[in-house]
Amino acid sequence: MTATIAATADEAVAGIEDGSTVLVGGFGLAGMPFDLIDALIRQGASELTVVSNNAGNGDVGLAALLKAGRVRKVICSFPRQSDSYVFDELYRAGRAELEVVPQGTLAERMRAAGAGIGAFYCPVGAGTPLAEGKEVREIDGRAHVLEYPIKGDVALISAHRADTMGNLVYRKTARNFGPVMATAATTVVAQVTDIVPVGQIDPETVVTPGIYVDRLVRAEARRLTVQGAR
Amino acid sequence: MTATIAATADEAVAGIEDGSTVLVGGFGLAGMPFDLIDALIRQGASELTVVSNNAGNGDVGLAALLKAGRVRKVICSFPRQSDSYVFDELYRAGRAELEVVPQGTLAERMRAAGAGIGAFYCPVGAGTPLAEGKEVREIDGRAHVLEYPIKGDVALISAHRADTMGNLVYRKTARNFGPVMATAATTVVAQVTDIVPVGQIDPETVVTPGIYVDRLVRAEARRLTVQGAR
Amino acid sequence: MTTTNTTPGTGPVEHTDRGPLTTDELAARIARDIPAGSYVNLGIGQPTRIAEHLPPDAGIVLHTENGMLGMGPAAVGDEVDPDLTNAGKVPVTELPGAAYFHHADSFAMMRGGHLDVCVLGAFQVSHHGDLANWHTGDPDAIPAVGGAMDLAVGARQVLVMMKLFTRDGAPKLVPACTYPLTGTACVSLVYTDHGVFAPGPDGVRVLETYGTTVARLRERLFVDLLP
Amino acid sequence: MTTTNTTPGTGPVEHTDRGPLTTDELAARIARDIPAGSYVNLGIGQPTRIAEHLPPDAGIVLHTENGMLGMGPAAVGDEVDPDLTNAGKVPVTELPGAAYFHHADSFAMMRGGHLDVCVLGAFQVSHHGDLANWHTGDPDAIPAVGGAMDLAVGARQVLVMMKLFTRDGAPKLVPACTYPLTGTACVSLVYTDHGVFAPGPDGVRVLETYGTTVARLRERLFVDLLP
Repeated sequence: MTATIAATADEAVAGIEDGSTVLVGGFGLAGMPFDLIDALIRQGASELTVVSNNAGNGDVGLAALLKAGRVRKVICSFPRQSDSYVFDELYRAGRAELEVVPQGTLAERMRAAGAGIGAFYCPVGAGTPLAEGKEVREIDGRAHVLEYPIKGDVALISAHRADTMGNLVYRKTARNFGPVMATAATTVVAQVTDIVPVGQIDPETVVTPGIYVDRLVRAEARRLTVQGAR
Repeated sequence: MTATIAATADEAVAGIEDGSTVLVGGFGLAGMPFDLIDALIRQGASELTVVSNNAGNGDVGLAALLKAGRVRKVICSFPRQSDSYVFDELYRAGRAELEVVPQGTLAERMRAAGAGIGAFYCPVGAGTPLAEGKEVREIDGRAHVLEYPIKGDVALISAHRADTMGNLVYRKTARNFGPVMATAATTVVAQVTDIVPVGQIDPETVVTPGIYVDRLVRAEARRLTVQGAR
Repeated sequence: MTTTNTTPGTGPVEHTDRGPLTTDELAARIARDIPAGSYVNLGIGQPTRIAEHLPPDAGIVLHTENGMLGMGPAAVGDEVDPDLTNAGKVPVTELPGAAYFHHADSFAMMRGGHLDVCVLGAFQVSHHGDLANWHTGDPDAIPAVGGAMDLAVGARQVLVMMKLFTRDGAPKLVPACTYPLTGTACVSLVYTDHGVFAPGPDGVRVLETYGTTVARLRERLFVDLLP
Repeated sequence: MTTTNTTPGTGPVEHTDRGPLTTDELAARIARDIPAGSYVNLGIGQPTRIAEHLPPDAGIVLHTENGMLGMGPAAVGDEVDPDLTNAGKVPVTELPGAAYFHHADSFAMMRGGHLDVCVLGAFQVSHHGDLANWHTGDPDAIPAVGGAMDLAVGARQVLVMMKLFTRDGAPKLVPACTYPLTGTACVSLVYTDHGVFAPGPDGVRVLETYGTTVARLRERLFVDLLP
């Protein structure tokens, strides 16, 4: 069904249920849907499983969601950062579960969910602790780990521009996980800098077709400070 | 390694060996690399396995390659067309092997080859004759067929425009198999309408990054007649 | 999604004041069941004609598996562009809001369950919703499947558009397909000239009849029509 | 690909007229082995410094796994753009001929073997080329892998840039990694301050030494250095 345009971020995240799996786009600050995360904190859903590359920085965004006690489990590639103290404390206190997934396998598992692939054999991680307990098969003389899809109930992503049908384009490396997560969740919410009339995005350049996008909201102007933190 | 620009289609297809697996782009006329196929016929490699959506139309392109007796096996989704008489005759005479693969599985198997995925479980074809002899596994209550990658020695594709680094953009539905095949072959040869200096393709709109492209050649002007044939 | 105007529980609507549906009427009948705002794939052949009956203001977006959303009507005259065709390789046009993508992305979209509806022709549909539409089983036929199996598995609702009987009068809604299968238990609704049917694990529910009654269909079909 | 200037068969080149390589010299040494026209991923940390030593006219294209080919140097001043960073989340610039893509495509590119070279830091490398660079094994450490395992498996040539010994003097080129593995038998060459090594199924071949000799390295390492 075609995308609806929400008046506010609160409207855009309405209805997210306790216990949901929420895919959260972004890599560092680039592509991080700050408005939607803030709205999710206000919305109040708890016992969430959050799937994202990291587990939050400083006191904002995912870290704030974690600090508010809404997250039961984090599935990510790289929780440990110089300023990931919120997650670190919760994890050490046994109050947040963690599943570490190699970054590319994380992306590929979400792609599989979006692409109707039941499982796939992946060479990454074979022979390492991250393959423990997983099925391994030798294909063409190389060990492969069987990986299953990660499907979200909701995806919260950030894009550069949308048209009113929900077609999205991104900007530079802020593209990162957005296009993949948009395919992998039941309800996809995108915050965008700009919403333009249909026909104003060149069909050759659409990165996420509107079919994947359920709700759009204009992002609030926000001055991001770029940090070199990993 | 960065792309080289061939002066002629003959130069672009030089070195293709007997017995190679050749991925051939295009869907109908759209995206069909006619110059490269013609050059391949002149080049003379034989005992080829051709992977393409169809098995040739009329007397041109793939049909001409088949007619020249160079093809041992065709892997495709839809060989039978109103004007696929060349293939039909060879097949009925037992002079060409055929592996029929569902169209999306054909694309996904090539994607897997390009993406380093060892194999994947796919619901398409389960319970049908095309799953015969294949491993089947139930995942989430649904039967899935185990599918293996299709890797090419060479891919012959057609794109709209390239820059001198080999970055490619396509035009409309002529995009079809090109971007996937470009990831799935050891040597990728693209015929393009236009080769522009580096910097003249917007990095946000590149569909096939130059890393995938080995050889480029300008396409000859050609007046294609559009047919409604399937 | 409302797939029919028939209220569940009220039993089939028998249109006996008219004959069977013509192909054009059948296309219009199916078009009526496609909700506004849907993403839809219309299979090659007769289902293509459904497009002519979709209300232009309903915001229904057509997918063509060769790599496009927002497909417009067939191209005429100068609109014809060899680089822009549908899955049947017929030149088409592009509507505002269209998007192009490659084959792997297009079939990922389909297989991943993102299309609301696809409409396919069929040789046979079983009472449990198995579909046979790619191969006659003739040993001399050259097998060719195209995107049929991908579509059968992928769309949220797979609708079939077909005549209920072959030219020889044999039913095409059958207890078990005798032709090679395209997919198993994948068909949601079967739209035919004589009626609309919902196959399922328990058998076939009749939603509507045209120019006939459930009772008469019971005599001609070898499948259990649920009361 | 010529990975070293050392002609095979001539044995290791012992640079005894100088001390071990500085980090900067090591970066330059690795840069010298990267062929013109290569597609290269430089891991987070010290390998990033190799970029400064690549000849600008060699047409080497840098990949960053967060979704870009054609990455330029670190951004300064007004060039800083929050939407354009490298895998270490440091603001970078874009070179002509760049391309952006999403994470699944980026790691498909990596896993599919399309990158010619990647250079990674390491805690340990085994004599068979096993790599440990993601986890110290400290039970109190929070595990975090990022793209390390994907890179270790994907690039055609995985080069390691590391000091040969820890601050405590323990060798990092070892018979078997004691830290948790990142990948098995994946390292092609190990570039260190004291020498360049080629691990393999038969053991370690020494290609060059800096400020030391093969004989002296034999005394300090517990791996078999092939003659």
